Amino acid sequence: MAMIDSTRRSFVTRIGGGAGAMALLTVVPHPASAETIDLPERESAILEAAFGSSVLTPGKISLDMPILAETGLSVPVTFKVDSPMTEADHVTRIMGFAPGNPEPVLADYQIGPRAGLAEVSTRIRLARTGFVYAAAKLSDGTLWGTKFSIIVTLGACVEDIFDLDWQRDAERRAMRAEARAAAAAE
Amino acid sequence: MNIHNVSRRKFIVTSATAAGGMMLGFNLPAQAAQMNANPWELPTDKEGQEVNAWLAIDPDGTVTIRVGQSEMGEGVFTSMPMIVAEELHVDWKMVKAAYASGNRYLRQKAEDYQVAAGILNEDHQVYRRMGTGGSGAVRRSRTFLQQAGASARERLKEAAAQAWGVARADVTAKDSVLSSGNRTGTFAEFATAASTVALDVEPVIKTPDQFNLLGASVARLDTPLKVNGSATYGIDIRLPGMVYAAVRANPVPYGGIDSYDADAIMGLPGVIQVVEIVPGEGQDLRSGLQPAVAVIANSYTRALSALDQMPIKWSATPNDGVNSRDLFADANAALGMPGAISVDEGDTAGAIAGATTVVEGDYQAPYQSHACMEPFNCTVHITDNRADVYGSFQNPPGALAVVAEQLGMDPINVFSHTTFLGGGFGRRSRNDEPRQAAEIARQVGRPVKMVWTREEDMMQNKMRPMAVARFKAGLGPDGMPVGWHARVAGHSITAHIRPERIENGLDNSLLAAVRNHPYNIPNQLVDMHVRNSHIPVHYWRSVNASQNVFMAEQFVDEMAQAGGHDPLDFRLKMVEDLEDWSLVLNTLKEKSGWTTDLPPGTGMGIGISEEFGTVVGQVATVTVSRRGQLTIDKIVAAVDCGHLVNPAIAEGQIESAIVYGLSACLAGEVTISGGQVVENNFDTFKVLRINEMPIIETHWALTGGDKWGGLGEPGLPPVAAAVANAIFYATGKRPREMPIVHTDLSWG
Amino acid sequence: MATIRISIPETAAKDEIVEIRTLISHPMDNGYNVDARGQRIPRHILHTFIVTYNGVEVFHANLHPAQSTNPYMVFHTVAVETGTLEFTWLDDDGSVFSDTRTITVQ
Amino acid sequence: MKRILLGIILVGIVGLIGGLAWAMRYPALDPIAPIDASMEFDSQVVALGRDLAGFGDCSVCHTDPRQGLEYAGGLPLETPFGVLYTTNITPDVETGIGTWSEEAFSRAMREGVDNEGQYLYPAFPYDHFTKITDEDMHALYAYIMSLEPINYTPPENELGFPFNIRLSLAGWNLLFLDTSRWEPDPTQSDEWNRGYYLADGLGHCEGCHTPRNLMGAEIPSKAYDGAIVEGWYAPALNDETTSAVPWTQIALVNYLLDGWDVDHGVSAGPMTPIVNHLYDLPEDDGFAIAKYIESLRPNLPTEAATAELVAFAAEREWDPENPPSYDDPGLQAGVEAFDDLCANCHKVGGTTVPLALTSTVRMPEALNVMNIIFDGVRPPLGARDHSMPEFGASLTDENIADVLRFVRVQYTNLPAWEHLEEIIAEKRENW
Amino acid sequence: MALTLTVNGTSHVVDVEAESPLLWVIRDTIGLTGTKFGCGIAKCGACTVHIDGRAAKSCTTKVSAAVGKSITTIEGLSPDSTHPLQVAWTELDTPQCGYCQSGQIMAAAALLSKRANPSDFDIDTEMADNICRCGTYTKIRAAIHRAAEIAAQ
Repeated sequence: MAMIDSTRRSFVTRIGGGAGAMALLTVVPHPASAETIDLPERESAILEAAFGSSVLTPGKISLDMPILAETGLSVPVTFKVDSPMTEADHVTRIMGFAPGNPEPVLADYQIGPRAGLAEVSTRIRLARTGFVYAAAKLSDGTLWGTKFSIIVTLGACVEDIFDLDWQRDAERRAMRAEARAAAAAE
Repeated sequence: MNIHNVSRRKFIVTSATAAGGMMLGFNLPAQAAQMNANPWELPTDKEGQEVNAWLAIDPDGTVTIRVGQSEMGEGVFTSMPMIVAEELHVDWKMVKAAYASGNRYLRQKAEDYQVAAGILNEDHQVYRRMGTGGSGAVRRSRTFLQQAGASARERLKEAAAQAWGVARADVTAKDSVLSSGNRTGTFAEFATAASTVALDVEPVIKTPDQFNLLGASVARLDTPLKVNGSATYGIDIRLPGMVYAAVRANPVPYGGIDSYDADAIMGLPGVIQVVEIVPGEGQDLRSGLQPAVAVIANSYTRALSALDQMPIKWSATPNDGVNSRDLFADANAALGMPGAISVDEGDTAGAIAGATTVVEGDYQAPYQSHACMEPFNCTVHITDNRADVYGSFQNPPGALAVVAEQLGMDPINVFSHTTFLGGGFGRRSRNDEPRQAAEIARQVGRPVKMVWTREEDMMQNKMRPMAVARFKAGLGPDGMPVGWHARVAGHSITAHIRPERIENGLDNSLLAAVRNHPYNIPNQLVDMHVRNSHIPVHYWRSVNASQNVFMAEQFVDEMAQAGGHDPLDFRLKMVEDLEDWSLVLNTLKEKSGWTTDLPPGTGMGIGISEEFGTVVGQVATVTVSRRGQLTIDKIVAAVDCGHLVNPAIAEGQIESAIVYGLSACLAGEVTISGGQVVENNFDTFKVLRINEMPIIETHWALTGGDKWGGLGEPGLPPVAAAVANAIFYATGKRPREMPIVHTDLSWG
Repeated sequence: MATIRISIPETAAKDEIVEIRTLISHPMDNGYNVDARGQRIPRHILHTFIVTYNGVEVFHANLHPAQSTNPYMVFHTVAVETGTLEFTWLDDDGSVFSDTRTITVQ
Repeated sequence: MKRILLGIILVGIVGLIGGLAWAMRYPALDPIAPIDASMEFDSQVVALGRDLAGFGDCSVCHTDPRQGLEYAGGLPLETPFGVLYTTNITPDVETGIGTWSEEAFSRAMREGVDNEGQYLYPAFPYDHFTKITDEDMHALYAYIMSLEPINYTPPENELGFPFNIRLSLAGWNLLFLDTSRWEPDPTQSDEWNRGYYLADGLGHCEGCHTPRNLMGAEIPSKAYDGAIVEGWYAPALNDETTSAVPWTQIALVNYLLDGWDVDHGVSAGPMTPIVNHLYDLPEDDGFAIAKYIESLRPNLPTEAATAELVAFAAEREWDPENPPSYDDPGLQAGVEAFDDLCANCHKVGGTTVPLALTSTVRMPEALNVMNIIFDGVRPPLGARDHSMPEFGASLTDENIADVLRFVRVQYTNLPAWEHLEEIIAEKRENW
Repeated sequence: MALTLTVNGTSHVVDVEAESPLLWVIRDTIGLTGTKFGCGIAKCGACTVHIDGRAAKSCTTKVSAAVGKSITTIEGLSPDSTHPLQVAWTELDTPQCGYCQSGQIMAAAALLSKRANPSDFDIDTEMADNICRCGTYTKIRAAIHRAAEIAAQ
């Protein structure tokens, strides 16, 4: 592996010569440069219904999960919220979303001060490569969120293998339909 | 079955290279190896200066270009670097290649210049696409590979411009030399500066008319390693302290193990331990771990002979009674029932009911095996919190993910090392085997190389699905179709891998080349049934089109005959509004000397289809003796893939697909009996051999423009139809079933 | 009967935060799988998981089709007093699975 | 081979005495100017000539595969009294027969005398070619004369005294050459007669399948009894045959044209070039030859006897689930050698012909099975997926002897083969 | 037990069972991985080596049968790929995936030693044991003809 210089956007990686020893990599969840975490329409509607609003401030909640999964059938994930979990200041609800799944919601946990630690781990199914979102509602009513990009390899080529052929077919059928309509009009 | 013949009644065979068509001359000297025998390692021992993730420049000017796709014969270790080199303006002789790293693909997002140039977006991984399939290497990577070359070139020019105090526009880059006025410099000199210089605007990539390297048949970079046995394949990996594993699973796929007697073989020479592989609780079978047992020894032959001697009792499975005959009967029964509708244009039933002539035809195709020459294998080496996996991967990130999942490790600490592949054909994009190797390595605690016997490779293969089809068409008074109904019942890959994408029974990929045929027929109805069995299925070269075109294009011939048309003109008439299909058909007509007026026992047949953006038509010339001996004399192919990166490699892919297709339509098949595969080695699984090889001519009929079609697979589907249609003209008999050996072709 | 496995410390210090790990065997058919005929296998999952600590609800999870087969859950609670925790899963088909564990707080 | 040596010596002496008187009988014939065959002969005649040359397998002997120069000769023929090299019969003026008139060609074919009146050795089967009709002879001449002339002089024959004196062959012809013309048998069908003509004339099947007397000539009373030729055993085609299932016309057509039959196995050795020629020739002629050959064996076994042998074959075929085992250590060694190598394909469920049905295993001589183990079987044109790799370099002589003994016992109830060690040693020596 | 094998001119003492297939002794014990495993029943030709100059399928050859004989593998055909077949193979870019090519070249070398100027028919029948799933047969035929030309010069 050749020496790699830092480039602005990509992560800093310092790799020794060849495929040999690797310096520990720091993997920072995707830096949410935006002011808010915006979910796709389907998911934000559910969030609105559950939390009363879909405006999420980035921060406080983190998603710990692998950045790669093969089938996506059993992906370990941990939702963690930075909260003292006291009577006065605690997490009331944590939700997870996967826009790439047939159904949006991944998880929905109601906890309170009795939990002592706002951290829940489980295993979920993910249908395709894309973003996973997590949202937390605190006792003070504030909403926090994060998102994480994960690659699902198996089936990655399932959806796009015939894309060009279906598109070409659609163009042909549309062209023929037009021609037939025009012919009928005369 | 006999193929190719030197005889009075046949065409006189010209010796030497019988490949005609536009084959550019080869005047290139034999090359030294242009990559490391271990293709994942650097080709040179020097620390090249990386200009971007795709290329690094050594002090001596050597440019190492990274290749994202797997080299399994389709020549990506030459065609991908050519694309980068085209824009880089590097001296081609200075180009070497090495695989892109699967681990780095994971950790690094798209580079700035790709995002700035609008080629990739910031959520794409740095190497964008490391799976190899769908004949997508060139067409899906071309843009970002060109951008990688162009942006590097412009950065080199900018570095020189800044050093020489001139405008970048006054600097030219050609054959690794930068020059402005009388000043010159090499790429190597400015590589370091170029890696950090910033450009305000990224260069625009070339259009095909500006290419000068692309389109040339340069010699393959990997050939020198493949003629002296030095190229490393997965099966060749040797690590210090490595042990070997011979594995066997229940011959009935996904069946369990009742019992095995490890003590009976522990004393055999070299045997270290016996490992049982148990799928995790609830581990969905699609994720691949099947119950299996492996013997670990200090050499493969010792592991295998111990495994052969170990008493193993497989448990009964609910599928022990499954056999091909019943599966076909079940699928054929489905043809009588309406299926999930994929295409419904106009009033097909009405059109057929009112037609002058009605034509019907049923067809059938069996499971088919990949039978790559290199049996399955994988090597996994686990150290404290790192794992290295070596193998012939068609989907390196997949292999990496599977090993990480199985070992419960963070993928960041798993490194995949892709070797040369002894054939992939779609089979190696499934990663069940690396998962099995990882599980063995986890239990063994030492680097272990798992190798499957040919029997295991065939019996545990993920097959090309079986399928049956029924066609029905109505012809008008002019003998042209007014209504076309196609119904396919078969084993669905999507239902096996991604069931959630099947909505009310519809899997469009099962209808490839049936739902998207280009014939201009006013009323069309295409529907399908999913008929899966316990036999796992996966992508096979050209996927479902490999059987669908055999069926659909024979039916097009049946319509032509019923309508009193010449089959080629019949097709031309139905695609006269399509430039590419018309060009391919007319090229075929001219180059093959098409005629249906031939003495009995000799016939010409046509088959044409479009897949992955490429149109391929073929005319087969066959001879059948009175007693039914079939000889394939010649296949003429006409191809429109828009543009060519390396014509010689492209022609090799068309010829390769034709041979692979002939193997699958003449005598090769996979039958199921007692729930297990019957043909488990090359004595019963028939493949085309050199003495059965017809003459093959490939002619390019390129329509250019923005068409970039794939080449690895589209050449396969038409051959079965062309041969079957030729047999009809030679004998009057229509082989409705693959393989053709099942049909008695005797005549006269 | 679904097998249930729960790991929870038997004893804990007062107000110590303890980690609880639970696993219950269940196919969790998400309603998007298909049978050999390509027909959807109807949804059949455990939709709710409730944990009470001496009668007080300390953890409430609404499970969705995205939950993997054999639902596995790790969460925490404060060991406020000696007592029994009751773990209850509610199935789409109306059946209820539950188990209890006791914890002694010094 | 020893008996033939003795015979030739005897003939030599007789020939010498009579030869002188006969010498004047064959004058030299005047050479002709080189002819342009395409002008001289009608293309149909040339095509017929090519077919007939196919039936006669002329190119098999008149081509040295090492050179690959078709019809240019140079193929060494091992005979007990030295090595004969086949002649160059391309129409090359200098080294071939470019200057031979049709009369000279016809005389050589019918009476074994070359253009200069010299006697040719009976390794050239003129005793059969004499039966060719004039029309066919003309067509053959037309075809040979339209070949590509190749300037190549085959090596000199290496014959010791007295066999290098061609005159001695006058006596041989006196005793054994019957130049009467071929007559159809009125009691038989046209198809049978066509087969008889092709097999007895051009095909010269008896050349291999009929034992020869001390003087090296075919013994009429033992026609088609089977004989050893060039290290192979040409099996009996008459009632002496040992094949398990009777050779019907269809079975013979499959074997003669495609090189394999489901009840008898694949052709190998010297027979393969012959079936490859027949593969290309008009199928009707193939059917005719098969009809004639079938008639050579009038007394067929009862259906019950055949069924019993077929059942025996099924029962004896190697079953991977429970392989055979023998107490005799030699045979058991054969079982192991067979298991490692042959049982991969020759097994229940395999695609090969059950071994107990194959002619080679049931023959009185082990030569053919041994040769097949050494050299494998090259796929005939008519059965391209029927081939067997060569195992000569993979097995020791002892392994091969073990396998041969085991195969004979396992797949037949026939007497054991003798002197295996000698024939293997001889084969190994000049392999 | 200890056996001595002569491979590509150098002798190796190997401690293997007498009935081990020669293929795996060459690959795993001696470490020459150019000879490939394809089927294990002598039906695909990928394991073809030379034993005393004759082509042999090393997957079904007992190592004991090769003791005392001269074994040649693809690595030993020529020190620097200068054998006419290797030159012709490279010139025509014959390999695609390349896995079967060692066996193809070794079988072709045995053919050329028997027939200096093989016809298409000779090549077809002699090389019918060697399977190529990429279907490079046309190039293989052309390369053998080319190699015969080079050898004749």
